[in-house]
Amino acid sequence: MLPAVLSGFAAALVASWLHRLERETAGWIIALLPAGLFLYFSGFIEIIAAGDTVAVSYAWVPTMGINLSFYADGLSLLFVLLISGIGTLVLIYSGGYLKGHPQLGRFYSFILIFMASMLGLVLADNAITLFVFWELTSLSSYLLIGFDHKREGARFAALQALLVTALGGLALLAGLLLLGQAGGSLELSVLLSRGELVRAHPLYTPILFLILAGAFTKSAQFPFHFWLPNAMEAPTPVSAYLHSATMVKAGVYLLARLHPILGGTDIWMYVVTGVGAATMLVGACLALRQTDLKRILAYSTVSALGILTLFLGLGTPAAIKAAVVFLLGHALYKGALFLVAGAVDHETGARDVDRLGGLRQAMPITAAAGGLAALSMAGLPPLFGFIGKEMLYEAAYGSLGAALPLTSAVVLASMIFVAVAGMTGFGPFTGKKTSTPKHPHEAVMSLWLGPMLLGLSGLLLGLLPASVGNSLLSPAIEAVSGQAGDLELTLWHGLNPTIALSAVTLAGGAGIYAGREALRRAASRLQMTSWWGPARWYSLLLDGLNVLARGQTRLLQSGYLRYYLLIIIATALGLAGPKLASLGGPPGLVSWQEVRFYEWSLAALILLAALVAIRSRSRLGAVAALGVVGYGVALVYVLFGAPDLAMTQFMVETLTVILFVLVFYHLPRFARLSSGLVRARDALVAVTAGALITTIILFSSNVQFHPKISGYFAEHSLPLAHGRNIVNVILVDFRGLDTLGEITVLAVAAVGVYALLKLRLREEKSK
Amino acid sequence: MKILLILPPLIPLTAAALSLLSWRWRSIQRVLAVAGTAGLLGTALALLDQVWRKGIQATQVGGWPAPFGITLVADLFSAIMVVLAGLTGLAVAVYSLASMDARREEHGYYPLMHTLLMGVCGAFLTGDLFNLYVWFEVMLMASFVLLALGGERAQMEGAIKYVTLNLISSALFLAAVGMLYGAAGTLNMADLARKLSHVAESGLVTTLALLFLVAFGIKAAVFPLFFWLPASYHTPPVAVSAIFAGLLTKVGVYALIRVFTLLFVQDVGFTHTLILVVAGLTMVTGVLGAIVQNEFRRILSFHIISQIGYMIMGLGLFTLPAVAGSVFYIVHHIIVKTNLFLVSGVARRLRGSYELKRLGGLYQACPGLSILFLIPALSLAGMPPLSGFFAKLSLVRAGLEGEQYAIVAAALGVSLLTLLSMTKIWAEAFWKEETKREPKQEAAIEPEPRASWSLLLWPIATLAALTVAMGVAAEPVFTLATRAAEQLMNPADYIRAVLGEGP
Amino acid sequence: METVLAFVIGALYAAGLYMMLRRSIVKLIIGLAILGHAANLLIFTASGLTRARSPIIPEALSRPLAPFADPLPQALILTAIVIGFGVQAFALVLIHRAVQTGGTDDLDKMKATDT
Amino acid sequence: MTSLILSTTTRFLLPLLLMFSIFLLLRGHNEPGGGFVGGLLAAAAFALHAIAYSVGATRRLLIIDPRALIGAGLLIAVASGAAPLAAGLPFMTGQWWSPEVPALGKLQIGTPLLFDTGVYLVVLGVTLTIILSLAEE
Repeated sequence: MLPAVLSGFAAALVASWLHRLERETAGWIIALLPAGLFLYFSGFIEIIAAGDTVAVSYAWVPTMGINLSFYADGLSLLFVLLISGIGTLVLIYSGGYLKGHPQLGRFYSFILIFMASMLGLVLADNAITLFVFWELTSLSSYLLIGFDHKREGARFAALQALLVTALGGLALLAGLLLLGQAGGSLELSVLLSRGELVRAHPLYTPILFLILAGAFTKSAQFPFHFWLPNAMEAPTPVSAYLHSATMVKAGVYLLARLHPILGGTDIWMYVVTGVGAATMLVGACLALRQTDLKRILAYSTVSALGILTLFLGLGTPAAIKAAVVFLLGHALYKGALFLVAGAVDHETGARDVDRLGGLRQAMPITAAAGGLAALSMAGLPPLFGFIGKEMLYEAAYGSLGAALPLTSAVVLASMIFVAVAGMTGFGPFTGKKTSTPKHPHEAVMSLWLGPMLLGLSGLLLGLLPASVGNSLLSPAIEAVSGQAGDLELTLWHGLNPTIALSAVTLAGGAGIYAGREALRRAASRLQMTSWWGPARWYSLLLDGLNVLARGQTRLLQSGYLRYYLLIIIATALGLAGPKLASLGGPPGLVSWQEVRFYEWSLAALILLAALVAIRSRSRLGAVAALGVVGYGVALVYVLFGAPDLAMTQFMVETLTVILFVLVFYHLPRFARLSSGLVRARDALVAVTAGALITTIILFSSNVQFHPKISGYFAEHSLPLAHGRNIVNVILVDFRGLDTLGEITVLAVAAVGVYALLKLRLREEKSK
Repeated sequence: MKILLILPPLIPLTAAALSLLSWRWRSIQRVLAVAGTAGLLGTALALLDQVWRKGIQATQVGGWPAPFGITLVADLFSAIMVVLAGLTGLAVAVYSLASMDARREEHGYYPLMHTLLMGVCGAFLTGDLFNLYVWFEVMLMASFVLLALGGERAQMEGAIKYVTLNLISSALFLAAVGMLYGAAGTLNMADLARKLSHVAESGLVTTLALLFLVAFGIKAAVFPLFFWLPASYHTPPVAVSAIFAGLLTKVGVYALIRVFTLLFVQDVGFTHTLILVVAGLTMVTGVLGAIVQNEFRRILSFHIISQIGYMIMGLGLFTLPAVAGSVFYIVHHIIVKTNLFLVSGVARRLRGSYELKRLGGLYQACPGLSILFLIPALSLAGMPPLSGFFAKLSLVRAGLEGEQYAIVAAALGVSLLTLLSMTKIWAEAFWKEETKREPKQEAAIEPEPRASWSLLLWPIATLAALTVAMGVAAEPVFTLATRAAEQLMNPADYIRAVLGEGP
Repeated sequence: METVLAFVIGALYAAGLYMMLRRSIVKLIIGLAILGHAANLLIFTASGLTRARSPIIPEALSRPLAPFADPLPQALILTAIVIGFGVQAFALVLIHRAVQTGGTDDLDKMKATDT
Repeated sequence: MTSLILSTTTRFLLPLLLMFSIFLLLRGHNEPGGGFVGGLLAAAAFALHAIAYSVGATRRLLIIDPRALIGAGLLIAVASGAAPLAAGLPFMTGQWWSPEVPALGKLQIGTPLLFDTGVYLVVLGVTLTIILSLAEE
């Protein structure tokens, strides 16, 4: 199974090259891969219908408990077949739709990467592996949505989709890791049997919310739904693929997959059902306001995703059955409708439903495919959409507690679906022929094959529901509900309340369709919704982030070196000061009497010189004062037994002063630049820092944990290192490595001085 | 083969000395640049192999027994860092051949690069606190000159801030070493570790630890001590930026990890919690700084800060998996960040600017380069299955296990913002249509030598391949990082390797 | 004397930092130099002072007469002085060039590279 | 600027100062002194020459570029440290010989002295590079 999952990535590597080789037929050739995968995984149907699962596992990062483990049960298999099946059609379609596009080769690669990521996602057993593929779908969809990358709108939409889904992805990652901690394993197949344990865990609520955040953002649930319609910037085959069967269903897949582990609690039911219901209604209402074919379909997809979430939230056996059946039906007709919309757009150059009409003569096959899909979406028998809708009603009607509001909401959404089906599947083909930017012809075969096959399969499944019901959908339902159950799919349920509801739906839907323009006008008066809608929050959030970032950066990275220094000094004081203060009373001071007079004088001299350096208005004065400080320090070395130090200090100080004079002799006097207040503040900070240093020295000079190691040097300097000047012996022998570093520093300094003085690129250029 | 311990600083030094002798012959210096760094990388790999097989290695320089002489020690962490220094050095050396202008080459660029590597390797390998100071200075001095080499105005302004703030750090470090020696009477880190482990006056030790935290914190560019980095990293030629970005702050991080696992573990509840808070703030401020920027290298520079937060997050959590996460993160980051800077240089050469508004059209014109940018950029943002994902994953996981939810939230949030600013570069420099070039722009700031594209692209491609490999085959790197973390968290082995079975 | 020096060192730190906080680039570097002196003196003081006798082994003896000054900090300071000299020389030329290219010694006017 | 007195004095002083600097280098192991101080003194001697004559004259007198002195000094230092590696000893392990030299008696010659000579050369080269470059400014 692993090669099957990864084959898409491998194919992505060669797709571009293949396209260069075979410009005309590359799409057909590449489509062989998903077609092969479809056949390969069809072979699993029998095994899984018999109640078995297929699993493989390879160690990936065992240290972290990450395995490349895959696991196919009914739920995975349903998704896998949709992904590979629709993937085949989409690849063929792309070859026609983007014919002649200079970057078609890259497009194939991205689609293949996307497909492989989806396959990995739905087959993954290990939670981290699942997450890896999850993120890969976000990433490849970013590249696909932004495929038309020269337009700013496409870039914006791609980024929006990526940010929203990645935000949820990060929550998901945290949630999965916590789930692993709570359940003691990262393998989903193991966790499935540990639902009790997880639900009783104190971290259950945070885990649930984190994972739901991931699922809801990915599946465009309210209030994260706004990215999906914007993602219609993508070329139509991408929209068809990502937004009918695959990417946006990943969140639904996750909910279904984790239902046995996390579901069944009150909090699950309220949150998931609530969000699903809100999404269903918001999506349906917003769909009515659109006139762009693809945007209508996009909002109706949002609504459909809401329906799926809603029923997974209910979690009753009937609800789960309904959700799974609806999922399949929706994937088939929505994929077909998107592809039809693309074909219409491709042939006419228009996507506005008000400007399209009467295309059935020019595009009979496309019209037939669109009609089939629309009938299924409208839920008319004998199409598969009808069965799905009936089951939704049944489950809603049968739900305890909230049957009435729930059923009415679902009926309302379904009515709008009927209208949407009319607008997208019938409207463009019926009525008066309109003039369009391009003169319409029937699309080429690669463009009508996909929608036709999808539309026909909706019809076929509607006529023979039992075949697919028993072998494919039953195992899926079992996987979601976590218990065995049987599914008897039939087209005709007899005369019962749901049939009545269907009739009402159809009538209402027809009414909405007829009155759609009036409704749209009414809705456009409510234009303000977009002002407070979540898309607005998104941009507000980004703007706010920018403002915050700008303010913070201006404050911190101000460009003023003295502020940097102040902050650093203040940090050191703020950290070390309190700690030092907490050490207790002042350290015992040594007696002052032992300090000799000349030592007092020396100290005074150093301090005086430092003061002069600060106060001096002339540069030379300041430099001379610095020299005096240096000589004073050298005298300290003389007094306390360090002749080598003193000698070096004297020479270095002299040389430094000479260098200072060489560099500065021609510069003017200091100007007093800071105000008195600033100087007082700086003085306060500086004195505090000095006081801190003094205190630490007083503390540490009274403390001696251990005898020093220097006795060794005195002992061995002469006999082993052949030198009487111990300091020198340390420098060239005991610690010669320090000296090696030291002379390297000197060498580099010399190179630096030389280069700075001799190499002046800007000036050279201006000459 | 104890000689392997001294070679990492010695090879660059020899190469530097020979380059100084052949001052007038640029071609010899160029050969030495590649030979020296390749030799360094080879030695480093041999050293890593030896430490992996035989455990922590130590040698007493000058033959004087520890703790009296200077000890060089290589545990796995050190060895890994030396390998990374060699790798970065080689990549940048090859890249420099094609990107460095002749005038800078004539004025000491290559010897400076060697001494920089020498200082870095010395810092990674030394077992002596004062010797660490010396290596820091070697590295700093070389970086000062590299930063200023060329004498352009922006370079001068950046260099002044860089030099001043780093010298403050050095002065603080030196003072702290002096006081520590005054109190504990030794400089050998293993010896210090042993002596500090049973000390009554832990308050004083903690105060000194805080001084070290500030001193190394400045070098590592953590909040709120990072100012020198964004002020300077975008001013020198790109090869210099790249090696700085890869290595310099990481030496600070290395030092922090070293002293806060080996020496200052008396009051973990205080010091390491403090480090954790600093880590969080560093991540957030860094990434916010990046969001504001509109210039390729400035964005990358602020991200360095942000990533430093991740590296010390593991130290702050102070558990075995967390420290392993830090080690993994460092490995990942050095490779990726160096590479991104190298890519920015190619973009600059193609379009004549680092300003995003003047870039564009690279996706259409150079699909290969686009991939070579996307790999490190997405890795930086922690996208699977690249190295950055596993780096982030291990830290997040360690944070969750340690129930430090705030830092985990920060780490995840910051990775989203990192993604935001990487996609900003992508959208502006690659996706966007090429902007019309102004004629003025053609007059590039540096004189461009004749392009030799393969010299530019090979290092980038190799580093990108490593990024992918570290993700797809994360297990070996993880095992390595975990073993390294085990050594760090159990200093007894380190102390024994240096001092033998002493009291 | 340690106590007196502790105060001297503290004062030198204060003086150095105060000068570094000025806007003039020349004061900045003088401040840095003072800071360097202070750090060296700190090492010298923190490891204990001994009057007069230097760590040199007299002729005909095999080890110095106790008490003698601790040679190790002396060696460390020597290294630090030399390094400081190199850094100082480079920094001097650096600010010289900065003043030349920027046309000012006011640090507040050197902030173009930050934002 | 060149005064006759200064230039004449320098002519005598230069060799004297150089010899003294070498003396400082050699005795450094036993008395205050050493490579660093010696190198500085030698550099001061050449600086004096540069003041007395001209920078160009000093460069001609030196024959080799001071930067080459830096490289050579570093190489000597490295070589002195690396020599014991050949014998399988750690880097910088001191190696000593005590040859009898007529008139001087028994001498102690060792790699640490060689190392200090490297220091001397580096310091000389560095200081000269800095001073001469600045003087040419």
